[in-house]
This record gives sequence, C-alpha cells and structure tokens, in this order.
Amino acid sequence: MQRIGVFVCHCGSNIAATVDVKKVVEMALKEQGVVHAEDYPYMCSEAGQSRIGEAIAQKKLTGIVVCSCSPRMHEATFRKAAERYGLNPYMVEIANIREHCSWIHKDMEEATEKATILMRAAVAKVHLNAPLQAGESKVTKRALVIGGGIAGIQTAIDIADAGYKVDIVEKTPSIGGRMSQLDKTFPTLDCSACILTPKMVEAAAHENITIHTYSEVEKVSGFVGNFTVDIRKKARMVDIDKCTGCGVCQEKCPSKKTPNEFNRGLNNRSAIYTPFAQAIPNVPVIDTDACIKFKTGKCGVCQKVCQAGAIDYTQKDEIITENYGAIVVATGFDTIKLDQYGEYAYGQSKDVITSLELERVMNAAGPTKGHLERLSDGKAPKEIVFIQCVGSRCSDDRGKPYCSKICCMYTAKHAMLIRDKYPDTNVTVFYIDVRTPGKNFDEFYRRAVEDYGVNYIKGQVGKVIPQPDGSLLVQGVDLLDQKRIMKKADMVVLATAIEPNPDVRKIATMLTASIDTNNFLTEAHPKLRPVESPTAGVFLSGVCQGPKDIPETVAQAGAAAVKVIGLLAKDKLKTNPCTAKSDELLCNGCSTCANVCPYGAITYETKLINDHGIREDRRVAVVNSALCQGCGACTVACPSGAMDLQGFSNRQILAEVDAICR
Amino acid sequence: MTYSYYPGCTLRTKARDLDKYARACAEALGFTLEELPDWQCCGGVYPLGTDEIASKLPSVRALDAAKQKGQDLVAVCSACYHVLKRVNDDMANVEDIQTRANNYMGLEDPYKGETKVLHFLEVLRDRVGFDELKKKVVAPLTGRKIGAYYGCLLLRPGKVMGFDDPEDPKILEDFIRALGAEPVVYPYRNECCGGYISLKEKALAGSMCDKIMDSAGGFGADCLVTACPLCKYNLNQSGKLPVVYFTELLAEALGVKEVAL
Amino acid sequence: MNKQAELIRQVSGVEPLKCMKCGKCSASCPSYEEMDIKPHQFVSYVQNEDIEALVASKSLYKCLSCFACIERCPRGVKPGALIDAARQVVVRQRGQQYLSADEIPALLDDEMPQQLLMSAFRKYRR
Amino acid sequence: MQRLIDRAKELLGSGEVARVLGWRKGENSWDVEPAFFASAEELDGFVYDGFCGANLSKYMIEASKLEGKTLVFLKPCDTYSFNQLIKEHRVDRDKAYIVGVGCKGKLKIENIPAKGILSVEGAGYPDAAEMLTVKTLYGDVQVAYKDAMLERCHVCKGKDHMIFDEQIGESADTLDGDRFAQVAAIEAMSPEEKFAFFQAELSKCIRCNACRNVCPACSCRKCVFDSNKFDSAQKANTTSFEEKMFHIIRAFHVAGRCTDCGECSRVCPQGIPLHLFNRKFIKDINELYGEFQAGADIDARGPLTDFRQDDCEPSIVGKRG
Amino acid sequence: MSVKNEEFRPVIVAFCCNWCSYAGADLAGSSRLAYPADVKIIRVPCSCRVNPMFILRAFEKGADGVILCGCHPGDCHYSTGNYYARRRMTMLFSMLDFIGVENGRTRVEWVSAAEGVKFSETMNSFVDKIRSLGPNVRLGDLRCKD
Repeated sequence: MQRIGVFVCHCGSNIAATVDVKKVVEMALKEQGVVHAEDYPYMCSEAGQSRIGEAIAQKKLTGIVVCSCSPRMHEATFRKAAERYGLNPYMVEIANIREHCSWIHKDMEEATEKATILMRAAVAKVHLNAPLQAGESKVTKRALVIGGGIAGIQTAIDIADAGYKVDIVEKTPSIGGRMSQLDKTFPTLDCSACILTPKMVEAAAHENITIHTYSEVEKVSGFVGNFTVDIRKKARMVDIDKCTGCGVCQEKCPSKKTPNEFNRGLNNRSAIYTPFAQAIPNVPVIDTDACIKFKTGKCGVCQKVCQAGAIDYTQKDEIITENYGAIVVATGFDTIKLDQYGEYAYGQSKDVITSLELERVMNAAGPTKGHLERLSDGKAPKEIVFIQCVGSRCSDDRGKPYCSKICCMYTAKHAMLIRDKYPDTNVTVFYIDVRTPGKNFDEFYRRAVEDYGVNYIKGQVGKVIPQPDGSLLVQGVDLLDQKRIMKKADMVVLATAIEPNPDVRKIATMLTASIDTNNFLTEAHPKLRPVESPTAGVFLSGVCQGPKDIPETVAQAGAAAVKVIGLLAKDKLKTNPCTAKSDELLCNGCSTCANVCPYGAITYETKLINDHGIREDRRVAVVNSALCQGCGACTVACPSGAMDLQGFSNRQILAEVDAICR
Repeated sequence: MTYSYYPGCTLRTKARDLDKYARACAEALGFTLEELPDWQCCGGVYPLGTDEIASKLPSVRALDAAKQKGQDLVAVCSACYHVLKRVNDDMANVEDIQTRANNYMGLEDPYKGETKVLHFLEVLRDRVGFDELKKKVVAPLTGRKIGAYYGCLLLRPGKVMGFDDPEDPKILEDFIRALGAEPVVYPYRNECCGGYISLKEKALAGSMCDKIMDSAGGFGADCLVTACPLCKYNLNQSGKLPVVYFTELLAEALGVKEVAL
Repeated sequence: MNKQAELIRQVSGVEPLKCMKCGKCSASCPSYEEMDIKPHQFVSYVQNEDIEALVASKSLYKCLSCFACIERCPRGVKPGALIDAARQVVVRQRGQQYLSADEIPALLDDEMPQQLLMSAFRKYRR
Repeated sequence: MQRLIDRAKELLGSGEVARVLGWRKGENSWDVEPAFFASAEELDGFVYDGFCGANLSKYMIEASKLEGKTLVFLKPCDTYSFNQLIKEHRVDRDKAYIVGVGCKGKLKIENIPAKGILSVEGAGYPDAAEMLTVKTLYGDVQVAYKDAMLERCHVCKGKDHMIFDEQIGESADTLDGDRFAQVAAIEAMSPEEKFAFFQAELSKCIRCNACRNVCPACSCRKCVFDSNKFDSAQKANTTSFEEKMFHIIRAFHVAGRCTDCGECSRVCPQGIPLHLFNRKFIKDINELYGEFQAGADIDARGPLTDFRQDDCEPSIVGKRG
Repeated sequence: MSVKNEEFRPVIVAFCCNWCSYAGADLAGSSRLAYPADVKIIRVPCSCRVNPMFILRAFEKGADGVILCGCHPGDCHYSTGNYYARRRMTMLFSMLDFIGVENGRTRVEWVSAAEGVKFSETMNSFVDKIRSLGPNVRLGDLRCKD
C-alpha cells in the first residue's frame, strides 16, 4: 500500500483564483492511501520543494502527486526534487490543474470539481507506480549539421571550435546557402559575399569539420547521443580529389541551356557546373539530366578537356553511414511559388520579379552583371514598384499566414541601393505595415524615406496590368489619402513570402522532430528552449524554425552549437526508463509487437521459462531498453497483454480512466 | 456521352445563337445535350445572402433533375453556370442551406450536391480534349487574332468555381488555339464588364468596357470571344472591337455554322 | 450588438474581425472611384455598427458583384458579400427599391439580354 | 476415408510421424471430436465425414512441443489457420506432416430439422449423398446435404489448401452465399435496431469460453481475460467490464488475424452468431485497406500492424452511412 | 434514465499524446481558450498507446464520450504511432457503430502542439455533440440480464 502525499500549488493566483485549492486538499485527504495533503503558493519554488521533502521524510511518503502546471513544464523539476529527498523520481505524478483547468474555466465550483477529479486520477495512477531506474547510454562525440547555409556553417564552426567533430551535409554542390545569393545585407549594406566567403573557407579548412556537399540525409535511426545516419553522396561525375577547379570543362560544355538555379533561373548554365565562383568545394558537378553524354551517349567534351582527368562518368551514388551524438537541422528556406498570384502578373511579364531575383540582378556576378535592367528588353527601369506581403499574412490557402519578417527590411535596402546608384529611378513601395523591430532597423527604413526619397504608399496592390507598350500599370489605392493609384512602372518587385525548404518535412519525419502546419520545425519550448526540438538530441538553427534575418540566424546558430557542445561534453546520458517491458510468462512470441516497433527495439529469444512449474523453452520478446523510446505501439498490438509500458502501464491508465469516470 | 443541358432564359431569347451553335457543335463533336424539362430561370445572379433559400431553388431543381438522370449538368451561359455551380457547392457543403432547401423541395431522396456542373468549355477541355477538338476542326481560323474575354462569373470565386486559374486563366486561349486562331493575352480579360450595372449606369459600364477593349486592341486582338450574353451586350455598347460567342467560333471552325441556323 | 449590424454579419457570413486592413479589396475594385464608402471601409462600418451611413451609401449600387475583392482578399473576408448583405437589408424593407417599376421602360433597348433584367431586378428590387 | 487411414498407418509404420491428429467418432454418428492417434490400432476409431467440421490447426500448438512429427489432417479452410499460426510462431512447420484432405462441405446437426435423431446416413466421405437420410425415433426424414451445411461452407473461401505435404481426396464447391450479406444487413439497420439485435444475441452468452478455446487465433498462453494486466481477471459479475466487452475485445484481438474459419459460431452452445463480429472487421479491412485474407500469405503484413500514409480517417465510420 | 439535456453534464475522457495534443491542450490553456470542464485529459506518450480496452473501459465506467488526440499523420514523434492508432480506432469505432453505439461518442482528432485553437474548438464541438446525444446508456447496458 502506497503512502501518498498530495501537493496543491496556487501558482500565485494562476490556479488559486479559479480553483479552491483548500477544497482540493480536503478532498485529497479523503482518497485512499493519501496520508498527507497541503497547498502552497509556489510549489516549484525552493521553499515549495523543501516542503515536499519534509513531507516525504516525516510522513514516509512512497508516492507524491503535485497538482500544478503542465507536466511538460515542471514534471522534471518535481522528479528531481523527489530524488533529492530520497524518493524514486518516477513515484511522482502531476495533475495538470493550470493549463487544463484553472486557465480555461471561469466558474470556481466547476474548476474545483475538475481539479479534484484530475487529482484523483493522478492519485489512482501513483498507487500503481513502481520505482524506475534510468539506464545509461554513451554519447558519440560527433555532430551532424543538415544544411550548409549560414546557419549550418556557423553552427558547425562553433561546435568544431569547441573541439568536437562536425559533419555538414549540404544538398547542393556548394555550401553557402541563400546568403551566397544575396548582394548586400541590411542594415549595414555589407556585401554579402564579403562576409560569408571567409566563413565558408573557415569551415572548409577546419580540421574538425567534414563537408559533404551534393549529399542528402537518407535515413536516421537511434536516439540522443547515438544516432546512426545514412548519407547519400550523389554522384558528381567529377573526382573531387583530382579536380583543380580550373573551369575549362564548364566553358567547353556544349549543353548550356539549363536554367541557372543560383541565378533563380534568370539565365542559363552549362550541364557541368559549379553554382557560383566562390563555391566550396570548387569542384563542378554534372547535371545528368542536362548532360548530352548522359542523354545520348555522345559527347564527352569535358572529359577530353580536363587536364586533371577528373571527369568520371561511371561514378555512382554512394551511401555512407556515420554515427552522431547530436543533429542540427539548418535546412533554411525558399520563396513560395507564385503560380496562384496571377494578379501580380509574375509569369506574365518578365519585368515582374521576386526580391530574391532582384538580388541576383543587382549582383555583379548575376545575369546582368550587376546592372539594373529590365529582363524583357535590357532597358534601365525608371520607375520601380515594390509590392510587400506577397503571399505573407495570407490566411487563404494561396499564401502563408505568417509574416515573413525579412521583407520590410530588404525592400528598404533595395530601394535605398537603387536610389543611391540610379538617382534617376523612382522607387515606390506599396506596403500594408512597415515592420522594423531590430537594432538600427527603423532608422534604416527612415533613411530610405528621408534621405533617399523612396515613396511609401500604404495599401496592398490589387493588380499589376501589363501594357501593350511593355510597361506595367500598378493598380492600387492609397489608403491614407483614399485615392485610387494607377502607377506606371517599368519593373515590379514582389516581396515574396518565404517558406521552409520543402525537404524539411522528409527530414523532420526521419528525425521524428515535430513540425508545425507551416512546415516550420517546432521548438521544445517557444520561449525557454527555442533552439531545441522536442526530440532529444535534435537542434534547430536558422529559418527552418521560423522566419529570421541573418543576425538572428547567426545568433541562433551559435545557441544551437552551445546546446550541442553541452550534450557532447557528457560521456553518458541517462535514458528514459519509461520503456516497454514484456512479461515472459504471458508472451506468445508471436512477433506482432516487433512488427509495429519503429525502433527495432524488440527481438526474440528462446528462453527456458518456468511457468508455474511447467518448464519449457519458449520464444519470447525482449525489449532493448536503450533503443525503446516508449511510444507504446507494441503494448496495443500485443494480444495477450504481455507487453506493457513502464510509467504508462495498462493498469495505470485504466486507474486514471476509472477515477475520471467515477 | 449524354449531358443534361441547362440553356437558361437568355439563350431562349436574345442569345439564341449561343444555344444553337452549342447544340450543333455538340452533335458534331459526338456528345448530346439533353435539355432538362421544365427548367426555371437561375435568377441571373447568385444570391450571396446566406439566408436566401427560395432564390436558389430553381437551381436545386435543375441539379436534382440531372441527378435523377445520372447525368452531368452542362451550361453554356456564364451566369447560369456560375449560379448552378455555387448553389451546388452550397448544397454539398453548407449544412444549413442543404437542410432548408431540401425541406422546401420535399424530395424523397434529399439533394446533397451530387451533380457535377460543367461549362460547355469544360466539356471541350476535360471530356473531348482540345487535342481531339483540333482534329475535328475543318475550317481552321488561321490568321485571326482573338482575345478571350472571361469576365467574372466563370472564374470567381476561384475556390468554388474551380474552372481555371482565376487570375491567369488559360482555357479560352487553349480553345482559340485549338480552332487554329492566335489567342491574344491581355490583362483585362478577367476584369468586370460592368454586369447588370449597365441597366442604370451606362456610362460606368461603358468606361469599363472601353478599358477592356483598349487593352485587348492594344495587344493586337481583332475580335473578342465570350461565353456570356451580358458581357457581349455590354462590350458591344463600347463597340471598339467585334464580340462573338465562343460557340459561334467553334461552329465556324467545325463547319456547322450554316447548319445550326 | 446593433441588430442590423448583426443581421448584415449573419446574412453575409463575414467575420469583420478577420480584416487586417491591407486595402487589397479597394485596390482590386473596378468601381472604387464611384463609391463614397470604399470596399475596405465596409468592414469598419459594420464593425463600428454605423449601419445607417452604410445603407445610405451609393456604394450599395456601384458594386458589380464581380467578386474580385472576394477572390483576392488575403484574409478570406469577402467585402463584396458584406455590401450585398447591406443592400439586402435595404431592399427587403418595403418601398426601398433602387429600381422603380416606372423607370424601367425607358432603360430598355432591343439588344438587352434577359439576363441583364433578371440580375438587375434581383439586385435592385425585392 | 479409408485412404486417409491407410496413409496414416503407412506413415506411422515407417516412423515418419510419431502420431496422427485427426477426428474420432463419438457417441453418436454426428458427435465427432478431435483426437491424437498414436498407433495403427487406435486409428480404428478414426473418422472423416461430413461432421468433421473441427479445425485441427490449434491442436498443433501442443503437438509442436512433442517429440517427432505429427501427421495432421487439414481441410482447405483449416490451412489458413495453420498458416497464420506459423506466421505467429505458434506452431512448428517442421513438426507437422500435413495431409490436405478434400472437403465437400461440413454439416451441423442442429441444421437438421428433426427430433429424436438416431443416425444420419449419406454424410460419409468421399461418397457424400445429395440427400441425407436421417433416421429418427419417428421414422426416416430426407434432408438435402446442402441444407444441413454449416453457414461457413455456404460462403467457402475455396477448396485450395494453402499449405500441405500431400493432398488426399476430392473437394466439391459449396459456395452459394454472400459472405458479407448478413454483416451488410446489420450495417443497414438503425442504431436502435443494431443495438437490439446484439443485445438479444449477447444476452445469451454464458461465458463458457468455448469460442475462445476453439479459436485458432485465440492462442495466447494466457488470455488477457484471465490475467490481471487489465484488471479484468476472472470477474464473473454481470455488470463487470469483460462480461459486456468480452466479445468485442476478443474480436479486436483477432482482427487481421482471424481467417474466418467460423469455429466460434460452430461451437457456441447458445447459437450466438459470433462470426459476425469477425466478419465485420474483415469487411471493414477489405473495404478500407484492401482485400486481405489472413493465413493466405505468410509474408503479408497484418492489416492492423500495417498502415498507409493516406489511410482513411476514423471519421469515415460516420460518413459511410 | 431521463436527464434533461440542459442539466446533463457529460463525462468525457480525452486521451492526448504527450508530444502534440497534450502540448496543444497546454497551449489552449495558456491562450485561455475555454472549453467545458466536462473534458478530462489523460496523458499518454503516443496515440498508439491507447488500447481499445481503455476506451471500452471508460464507456463501461460511465463515460459519455471518448476522444483520442494525436499528432497529425506524418508528424508523430515516434514516426508511425498515429498511423497504427488511426487504423485501430477506425476498426474500433466501426465495431461500436456496428453494435449500435452512436458513432458521435467516439472521435479522433489530430492536434499539433501549435494548435491550441484547434484543441479548444475540437473539445467544444465534441462536448456539444455529446450533449446532443445525451447520456450514454448503451455501452453500460449491452448485456442485459433477465
């Protein structure tokens, strides 16, 4: 028989304002096995915890129930406290009377009644709790960073500097990411390449960093401290060790009609290519879909011209398997497709472009060599219109419900750069709100208006109307003047919403990391654990977690690195003891449980079983508690009830059900 | 293939051509339009008010009649198509309208939006296929530069109509191409002609139609094609370019124009 | 809540609070310049329960029901449905018809399609 | 029948098998029971005729633990159960010598509408007659063989053996019904009618556990209803959980594993159509997740230990009408 | 049993997976999105931990409705748990429907950690549904004696 103590937290007035905590204490004392109950303003405080300790000692408690906030908030706190005072931490149960009760109900009587029932359910569960011991697992002192943009690069450098090995897996032929496509960066107008390239070089040269470009994560298994990852190294068709990066192959390649991804398809590239001049590694890849040799078997020009003999048409994809202790996701973003926004005439006119395309147009290495030109006729635009929030803040299914966060600032940057370099060109920005929270951000935007004469008009654009003469008519209203605006423009730039890289869903699934409805990875806690995923050992860096600019990305990248370092610094980790366990006497050995186990944690052994005097060899299930993550799929699959989950046993859950339905 | 056919009141009067050409073309293309018996006028505009039931009933009757026959329901007039499709959407998805309309109708087997509503153009695109249509053309309209005028009713609201991309539609252009003519894409092809407002505000409708005509003319169109009698009427008031029904063009290309009349 | 405002909200099925005041409806409206109360303002009039002004507005009869505002609204608000509901409130009151029987003959011409008359009647009269 | 006995004697004699698992005559000609035969002499009591409905697969669980091979006679439908047991590692294929026997449909004595039955003639194998002659205290009655058949034979899965070492005897096609007709009829009822139907049927249950004991899928060493894992052990009280839910849980536990052998209904002393629960699951599985026959393919994943990413949502239950 | 609907306070058991739906319920709480107190949540590690026995037991002990919430398909913390739960619950609900228990008393909803609003809306609509169905008598009474 358990001796149970019940501790009811006021949480200041968060709970006590709606739940009569004294009444809950009174009701608790009526429960079978409850030998102690008390309330306290802040149970989670040092004083609150020591009261729990005193009660454990004085009343010889064998189990405790804390009626407080969500177990997701403080279960760990109270378990640690219990352990400190000599009680097995798994003899603690939380009744969530804040998030699930006081915060959502107004009527005191009703809330108190519900809190009482939740308390009873927890008491009923504790009656059946058993002390559990956490096991230990080793930590592989190596980290994986998925994505080689600025987020991934920074995370990798920080981890590597602390002395741990890091691998970067990058899908494209070079690291650098979105930032390498940018021309200048706000709010200081540094040249993007000038600040990024040194970082890329640093990562490449770092003795602790291994970079796998043109590679993708194929499969992930294991758990925190012990991940096993299959990485597909796609066939480059170019020997990375032999290639000198001379570039002759690209020059001579006769297939030059493939849209250049790096320049957002604004010009073409050869079939053998490096995405950009500063690419790391500076080794081209052959796009086999475009390559004449691969399509027809006839060509081989690159092989002929390569003095280093680096071209190898026989290369095959290679799968390598590596072990890691921690994984950082830094998969970044792309701009949304604008197929559904026909009213802005993107796709109908070449002179309607996205902001990212404008970055390439303004970049000296871009399709126009940095000259601001209309892509239709190469003429210099005299009137440029920027349209904000294209696909952002849209609750319909065409766009994204969130604010993309970076657009207000980069548009101010673009406007300013254009006005600075081409004073004859007028710039008009149609905005809904100008959002500039950030150090020196609003000042930056004001400079665009005050010093550079950028014309900001409040009001979303209704339609961009291509004119027979090749110009564009922008139809809008000035909401402040209540006036219809028909603005003639030579070029229209759309501040297109950003969205997480589409691959992230696949990666999140492999990592069992949660993802929200917008495909952003979910953090373990929105405020207190912003760089950790809820899945232990998986960390988040950059825009994969939510829209952010470069400074924020770099800050988060560093934070993720610190979390990784903190993990890799440990030699051993405590494992979750709430794992499945099979009762050998009941097990049929039918394999049904193993069929549903996502971790391959269940194996079968033939054992000599003594079943009430009958001794026979039986095939029985054995759970590897280091692999088991405690989902419980096996427990339901098991027809005989032999498989049960510690900490969430059948009887414990049934006791909760009974208490609630009582 | 046989379709239930809802001509609508305008096709019985001022827009007889639209109807006759449609029937003749259907025959030439090997499908049958079977006119629903006792159809009633759709009302010309879709009643936006969520509490308007009575004005939706003529459409429900037509839709249910098609359901009884197990046929898809085809309309040629943009307005009829618009009203039928939206009422059908209500009947399928808006529980309140569904219940109340069925109560009015007193049907044994309640109507729940089962009928598929098709515009004649959709039949051409999705059932006949423009490639197939192209093969049946006997008198290609080679050399003609035709601007498609969609107007509002075929396209919007895009989610309910599901007819084509409401901001950058293609179906009429593909249709024009199939007939051997050159489609002229111009940005005002999905802007409003003024609609019913031309009854009292001729000038306003006129200026809207002028913009459309100017834009189409500017991009080189020598005539406009439409599916809507009201659009045609309004555009004709502007008169800058000739306007024809799409069925007329089709009949011409299929060589059944003379037969039809 | 004002009864008429509530009625308009119900009949239109529009939730004015969804509006983020971006003005895309007005920017899309072909009748913008003809209207005294602009499409993006419909929402505020209903929200502020200033129904008297709204139903007196000539915008009621300038809206073409072209659905451009409904199509393009990024928040799913439907200003067009709102103004149509306001118009309904007016025409449902006896004698409040925008088109009187006497003025019709003068407006007709030979070419005018049935559809025009039907829709104008629906929009302007009870 | 004689061929079966001869072959069994041969195999016993050669030492190929250590024992034979078959059927033995009971007190009356229709009372047939499963039995092990260890010698040629014992085989004199062996019988195989229209009353040998019993599925012997489950007995192979125990036989697998014994020394040497066991010769087991399996009818076509029994082989599904045997396969399923192999898949679940409950029987040892190497310990079985399977003789697939022909089947011309099996009989149910209760289906013969006569009183005071003394014997039934014409049920023999392989020479089953079209008409059975039933001798009763009150004279002879003629009953069509077909009319006395078990329900399951009317919806027979086919006369192919899924697994065997050798086959003996001819089969006859007995399928003349729609396997899911009754399930569909119940599905079409109103909730009130459904409830009334099952309440009436389940009220008859005396929890004798015959269904559980005969079921080849209910092969757990210890049933959850006998263990304390769900606080459900051995409560006889009529208001308790397992009394009401026993049949639903049992059906759920065998869902995706039940081969629809029909033994549960055959042995129920109260005549409850228990197979309806299993068939309901089978029908749902077929409709929602694709045709599946447990025991047909040892390597196929069971439908409840499998999934597709685009599986229907549970709300489909309310939408199917 | 004749309880008037307005007085009827149903007993509703909600099984919520720890990673998504329980967190969604927490978010509903911290966002102060009310739903009736009739709903009592039981935390399970994953929707696949929910044994049909638990649901039947709840009904037997007097629950009027049982709802299971888990991560959206594809987003399960354990990769595949909710896919199994989906099939199991489809089967169970179908069986309950088959024996005449109103289908509205059982529900599965996928609620992510970010969907506090959805959690609250789901619970509100579920409670409404159960209130409209009235007290659950059938499962408590499936096997009648005498």
